[in-house]
Amino acid sequence: MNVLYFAWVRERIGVPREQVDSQAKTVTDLVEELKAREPRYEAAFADLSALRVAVDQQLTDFDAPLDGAREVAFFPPMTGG
Amino acid sequence: MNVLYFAWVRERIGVPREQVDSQAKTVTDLVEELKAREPRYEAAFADLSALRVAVDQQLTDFDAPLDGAREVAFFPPMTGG
Amino acid sequence: MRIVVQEQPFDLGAEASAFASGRSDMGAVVTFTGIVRDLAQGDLDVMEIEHYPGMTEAALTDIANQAQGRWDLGDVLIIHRYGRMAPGDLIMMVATASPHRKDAFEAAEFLMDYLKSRAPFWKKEHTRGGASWVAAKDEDEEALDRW
Amino acid sequence: MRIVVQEQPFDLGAEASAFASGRSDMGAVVTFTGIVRDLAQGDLDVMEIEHYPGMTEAALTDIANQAQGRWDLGDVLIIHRYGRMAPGDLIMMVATASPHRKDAFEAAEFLMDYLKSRAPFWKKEHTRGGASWVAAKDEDEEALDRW
Repeated sequence: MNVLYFAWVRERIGVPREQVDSQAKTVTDLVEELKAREPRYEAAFADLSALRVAVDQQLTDFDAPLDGAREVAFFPPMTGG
Repeated sequence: MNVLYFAWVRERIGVPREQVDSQAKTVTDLVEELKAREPRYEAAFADLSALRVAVDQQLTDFDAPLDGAREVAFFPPMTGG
Repeated sequence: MRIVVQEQPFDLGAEASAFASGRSDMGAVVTFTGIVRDLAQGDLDVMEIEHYPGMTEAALTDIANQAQGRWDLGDVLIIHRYGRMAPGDLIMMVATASPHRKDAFEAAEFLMDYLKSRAPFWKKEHTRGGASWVAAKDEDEEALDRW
Repeated sequence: MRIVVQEQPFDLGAEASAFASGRSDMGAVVTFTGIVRDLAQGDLDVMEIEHYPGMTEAALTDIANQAQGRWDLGDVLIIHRYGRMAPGDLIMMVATASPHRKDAFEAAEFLMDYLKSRAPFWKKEHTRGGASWVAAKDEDEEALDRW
């Protein structure tokens, strides 16, 4: 699936998007897989309460299932307007 | 003093303003003097709850004193905006 | 603060644009525009607005001063027309600028609520069937209670 | 309904004027405009706004649809920029048209509250001293509770 990062999450991980092969069942599972990879993921996902997630461009929770998901995005709370 | 009429009060009385010599102490006294004059005043002032009054261009009540007042205006509730 | 009472039309676009420009100290601008509505029957020909010259300007200035006392406002604009207008014509506008969106919104609503019931304007609707003065609405008077 | 997400500046005057014109069925138009504020220190050079192409448009459309479901609205406009802006530049605007001023005001406030915390935009402030992401405010999240 495509994994996207925005704002300081993007800066900490160092790329705006990447293709990830994963069998993760939920967003939390995916986060754990990523954190196990490299310290930069560990740093970006250190405090999940400071993050938001969208699956297929819909805001959702970290316990959301990933069955059939094509795009998962991680970012800080939004500051538009 | 100058007495001004607006909207349907003006239409019922037939003039937009007139000079009135009066010793009325309050707005209510002035209204009673006017009502005693002619039926058109009686008609205009029949229901005071449907009227508003300003003394010297300040909204006020019918029991307001008229000492030194130069301008009294009668009109229906406002409908601006 | 700018208060304008005039018979001729005003240019909403130019006013809104000028009001919002150069405000790097104000993050939020709210405008309200009142437009002549056609009646349900669709036969309004002319909306005529009468006002009380002198008192109108004083009442609008007083309302704007009250708003500036209650909210953190950088600027206030009120424009209100009188005379004869057609359906779709702009009757009036208010604009508020504030560092905070909540203040800009609340102040604009306050201005409108007071202006509706406390500024000396009266509307008369002219239709094919005749002319009649618009009655004040209880809900407009009640709207003042929240301030 | 019109939803615009673009990098280039927009013309508030032209947009407000076009939005309010020809609306003899709508008596009330409210606009909100967001402007880049300089920081207290007065040293903001650039406000940079990042967004999530695709999701942004979907989120704004969803917010506008919710507003149209909850209030009596004739039309809704949302314009939001991304990219680099200077203090005083216009960031975004919303506009609502309704037969009733209360609906126009409430819907515009609702749009702003949701847009602030639920549309995928992120602000970064560039100053002489460096650059930092703007933190979300608790009060913006709490503002959603009233709807």
